[in-house]
Amino acid sequence: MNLTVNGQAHKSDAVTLTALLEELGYKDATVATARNGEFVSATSRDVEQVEDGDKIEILAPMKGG
Amino acid sequence: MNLTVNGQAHKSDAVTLTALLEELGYKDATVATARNGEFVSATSRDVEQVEDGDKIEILAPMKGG
Amino acid sequence: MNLTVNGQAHKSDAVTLTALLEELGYKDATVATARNGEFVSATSRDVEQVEDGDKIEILAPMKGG
Amino acid sequence: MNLTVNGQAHKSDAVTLTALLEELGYKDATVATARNGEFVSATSRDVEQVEDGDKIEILAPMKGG
Amino acid sequence: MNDTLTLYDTEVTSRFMLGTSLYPSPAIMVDAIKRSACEIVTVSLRRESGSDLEGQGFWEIIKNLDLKVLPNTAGCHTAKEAITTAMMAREVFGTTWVKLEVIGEADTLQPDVFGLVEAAAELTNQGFQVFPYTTDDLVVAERLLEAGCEVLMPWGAPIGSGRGINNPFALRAMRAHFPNVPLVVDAGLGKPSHAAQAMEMGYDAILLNTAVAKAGDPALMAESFAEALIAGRKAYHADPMEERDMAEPSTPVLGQAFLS
Amino acid sequence: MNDTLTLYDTEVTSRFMLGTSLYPSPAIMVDAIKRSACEIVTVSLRRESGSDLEGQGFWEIIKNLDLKVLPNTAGCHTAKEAITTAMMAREVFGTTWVKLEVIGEADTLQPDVFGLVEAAAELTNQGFQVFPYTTDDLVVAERLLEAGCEVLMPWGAPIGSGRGINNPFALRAMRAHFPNVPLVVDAGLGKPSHAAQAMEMGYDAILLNTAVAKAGDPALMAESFAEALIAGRKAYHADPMEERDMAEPSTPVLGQAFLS
Amino acid sequence: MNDTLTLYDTEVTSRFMLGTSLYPSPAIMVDAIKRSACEIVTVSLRRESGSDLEGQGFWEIIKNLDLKVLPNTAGCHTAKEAITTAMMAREVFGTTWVKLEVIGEADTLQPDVFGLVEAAAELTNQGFQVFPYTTDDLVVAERLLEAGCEVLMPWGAPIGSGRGINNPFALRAMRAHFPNVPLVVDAGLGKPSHAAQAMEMGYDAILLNTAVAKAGDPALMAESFAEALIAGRKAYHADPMEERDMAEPSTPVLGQAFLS
Amino acid sequence: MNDTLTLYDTEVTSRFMLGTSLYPSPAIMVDAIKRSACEIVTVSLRRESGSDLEGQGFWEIIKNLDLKVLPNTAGCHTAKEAITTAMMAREVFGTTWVKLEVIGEADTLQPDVFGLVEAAAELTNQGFQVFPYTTDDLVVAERLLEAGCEVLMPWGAPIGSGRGINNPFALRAMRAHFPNVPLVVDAGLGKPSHAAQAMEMGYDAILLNTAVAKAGDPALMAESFAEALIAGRKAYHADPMEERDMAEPSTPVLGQAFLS
Repeated sequence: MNLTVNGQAHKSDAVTLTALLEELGYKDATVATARNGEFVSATSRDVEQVEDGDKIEILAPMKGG
Repeated sequence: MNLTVNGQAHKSDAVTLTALLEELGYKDATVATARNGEFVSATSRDVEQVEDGDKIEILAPMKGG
Repeated sequence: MNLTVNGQAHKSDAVTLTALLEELGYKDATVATARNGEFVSATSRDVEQVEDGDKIEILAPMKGG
Repeated sequence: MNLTVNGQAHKSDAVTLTALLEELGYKDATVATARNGEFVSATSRDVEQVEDGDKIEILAPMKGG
Repeated sequence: MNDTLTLYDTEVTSRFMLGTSLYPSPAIMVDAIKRSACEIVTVSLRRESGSDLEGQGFWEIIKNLDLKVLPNTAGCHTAKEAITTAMMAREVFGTTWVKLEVIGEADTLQPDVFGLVEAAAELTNQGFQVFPYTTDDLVVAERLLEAGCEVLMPWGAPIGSGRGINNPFALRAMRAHFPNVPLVVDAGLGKPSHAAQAMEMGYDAILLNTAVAKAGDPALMAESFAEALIAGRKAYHADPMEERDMAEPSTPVLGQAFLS
Repeated sequence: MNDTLTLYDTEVTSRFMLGTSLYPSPAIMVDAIKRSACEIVTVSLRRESGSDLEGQGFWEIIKNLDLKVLPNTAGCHTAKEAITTAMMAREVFGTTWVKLEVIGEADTLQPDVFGLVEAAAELTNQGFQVFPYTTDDLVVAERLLEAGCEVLMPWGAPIGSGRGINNPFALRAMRAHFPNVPLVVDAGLGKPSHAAQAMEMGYDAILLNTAVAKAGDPALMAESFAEALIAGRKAYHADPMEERDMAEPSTPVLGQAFLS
Repeated sequence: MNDTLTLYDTEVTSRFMLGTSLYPSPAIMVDAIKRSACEIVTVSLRRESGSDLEGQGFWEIIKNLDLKVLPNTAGCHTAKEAITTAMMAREVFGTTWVKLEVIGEADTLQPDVFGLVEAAAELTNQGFQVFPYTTDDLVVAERLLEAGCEVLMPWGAPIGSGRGINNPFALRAMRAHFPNVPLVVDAGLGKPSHAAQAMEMGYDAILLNTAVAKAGDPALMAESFAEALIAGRKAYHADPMEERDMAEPSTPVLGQAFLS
Repeated sequence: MNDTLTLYDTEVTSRFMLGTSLYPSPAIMVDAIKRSACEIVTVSLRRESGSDLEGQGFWEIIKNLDLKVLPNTAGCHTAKEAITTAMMAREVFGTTWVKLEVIGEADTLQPDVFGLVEAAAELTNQGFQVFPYTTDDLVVAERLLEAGCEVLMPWGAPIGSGRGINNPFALRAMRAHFPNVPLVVDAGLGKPSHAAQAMEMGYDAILLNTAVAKAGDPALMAESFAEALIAGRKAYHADPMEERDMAEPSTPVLGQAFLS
């Protein structure tokens, strides 16, 4: 399955967002997620299916002005 | 029939806008008309019915910045 | 003897500046003096003669910007 | 005789300013002259002696703001 | 130097648009307009009243001047009012031009940019050529262009304030951002030096009224603005020197005499 | 409107005095001077050199223009140097006029007001008609008048900086303080709008050089300044409106339609 | 003097909001934040990357400061992007506050006021407390209030430009127009005197980042801004004198000696 | 940070000098002085009068504050008057310090730079330490230094006008020209932001009176000025960012999410 994760091509077999985060090493990280431009809350990640061609954003706290 | 013409109360029996203009002495004047906030073109005044309670605006060229 | 003291006409028989100050009640005051536009130091007041027509200035500390 | 003419060293045998100007090719030029910082008028140049060590300025009209 | 300005399909030589309001008398207005050499005057629509038919007389005077008229929608506070007014103006004045004003705030008479964009789009659809009175907001300007406007008229300062260009930085940014759109400084200029400044900044034209009409001598002031505009335009073409912090002698240093 | 300016015993129509330095070529200088319509040009004295006699050629060009020349004492740093230079200039240029510069500081080329007043007094005694390049200092100005000057030329900004009027407050105070003395803004103006502003403030004339000579097109810039000056002068006579903080509608509120 | 500021339901004592970006190092950032004595810092969301988990480390540092965080939507160009970003931020940062930025133009980073109003309304509906980064446009401000905003954050100048308040007239008008809405000058301030000026004008708070982070000594500059803000606020309460054109002696004229 | 200022042989920590005139009451004056934390107050000499001996009471109050006093020569219009006044002040106040004012013009209360230089030289010869109230004229400044002054006090604007720094360009030039001379902005400041600006420009201290004394709450305003001064000084040390014309994002662009 071909995904775009944070703008980078990424091959994955993860079925859910939770699985994808685990695969990427972000299991315990403070991150927020979006799938194809729509916010996916932390509580929905277990049930949010990941599909071929998805664009996933995984965002973390960062400096800002 | 009670009208409001240019913000003033006005009693009239004019059936059309053309008749109203004539009644007011604006028959040959260069004016534009609106009825209840909607523009009424010169060519429609003959057929545009005037009804009780109508708000009629009769506007003329004036100085402007 | 007619003097001008701080811009006011003043009749006096004081022979010295010291005497004049005493006469005016400024004996113990913190003041500086000038006679006819020239500074007269405190130590010179005993010997500084006062003459008819003299213009005497007796100045005290005052608010300033 | 060693002169400084317009800031340049210049050897000359000219006795007067008039002679010096002629020597320099400025005979008919519109110029004003100064010798050692003092203005020498055109009418005085025939009689103004030039001496060893003199600083001569020969100025012409020039653009200015 | 051929330096005409094209506003929609109309080519003008004068870059001065003048209002027709606030003059001490119609005669002074006419004199001011003539001496301004302007080719475009702004007019409005107001309620005709009584038996004197003031508007008819005004219109005769304007028609006799044989200039382009640019009707405004002054006083309108909603897109709908402005659109209706524009349609009435088109019929009366016989022009598709409209100076679109949708006023949003009473103290500053600033544009309501929301109503402005809405009305501009609708009027363009209905065949108008819209001259929008707008702010110095670049995003609003983009929206107006998308709505079909081919001219933009940002304010210099509040209408009638005579303050000149309140935010030169913003107007410079606008000029840089839209190099090919005719930009007109509309409102707020008070003195001819303000007009010259606008033209030096590369603005294409000026629209004003109060500064001329309320001057002690309106006709002379009209002439003054006209000349200052032309001067400022020439300066723009002549490519002014850059400002410097330090002085630099104009008279040559070379050849300086030693006279001390 | 008869609006001539009298400088000492000379009446001029143009209020523009133009420098003759820094132009790309003599031909461009002549063109700029002509298009400026100025009646007074500034010149200087520099060392004649070599066989080309550059100064003689320059002088022929200037004489052919048939204008008033105002020789300066640019580059002089002491009263004595300035006085000697002035005497040399009087002989060469055949005029008692002198633009008196006594420079006090290299970065700003600001006047040395002490040397200036001293030189002005001496030159006046020797029959000169002194045009002092001065600051906006009112006390210095008083001293210059006491020294016999009948014209004052305060700077707008450092020579050649093109910054415009650095301290409008001070120049306004000077105008108010000396209502009857011809006042010329000399130095620092960069754009025609600056010149218009000076004239609107009631200044009598402008002297500049760099802003014209260093423009991309000097002749066009000269024309632009000339027109801006005239415009500014007319505005001064036309009595501009007062600035306001709040907006005021130009189009009448009375008779506003109700269309919502 | 009890002079706290209420932003939505939160009362703060410090009127300084500080950004967390652009510092030479995290340690310097922490030092600057501490010395600013601010109670609110702005943060953003960016892509987490690689194995270093930079964002996690940053977040630990911020959490340890125990301050209110105000997440921004920097870099968003549409209402939709900003809304999604805000929702992600709410979850991550555990706050309903959001500094709403919808950027409309790249050179000035000015707000897109259309997208801004749209996003503000939607986010308010979804329970956010919106701090909108906006322009000085009064009509836009009205719309933002109608959309549910209880704070407005007009820009002083383009983000990161350090120019100070580009249009004091407009910001003064905004203060006068909304006497009871908390108004924060956000963006464009470069020096503590700019912050003092904003507070003297009656603004309620300041938000900035670049001017502190890019100073030679960010921590010292943070302290300086903090003090200038407090000074400006006190000046506002102390009711400053009016400006005058003419001088007026401070030392008494009465009792002046006659010594000549 | 040790950042004391040395004025002649005296080292001070506070960079604020405060006048003692124009307060609503002596008690308010004392309060304002205390909250200003200033170490130097200005005073004058005036005619003692009548039996109330007002001056004696004033002097008791000032002495009790245990501060450095800086007597002025306010109201003197000639060097001679100023010199005599200075000698009287030295005796009464027991200090060789004198704030030298030689006033040249009534509307602006500007210095007479000629009398100023003359009096400064004479007073220095007589052992005074002169603090000259001067203009922004660099040549005058040079003369004052040659006359023996080791401090310069240029005006910001006319005394009591509260306008702030009328000509920042000139004051910047003065700072650059005299990097090692203590420079004090004396007169014309109206708001704490003006004081912060002066300190940011690198000025060493501020002297004022009216802006504090005529504020609605003089003591609070004194405190505000004191803090703004300190803030401005810190900003100077912290090396402010440069102004930019274009915007630059503070929040990182790198890692920006794609959410549309």
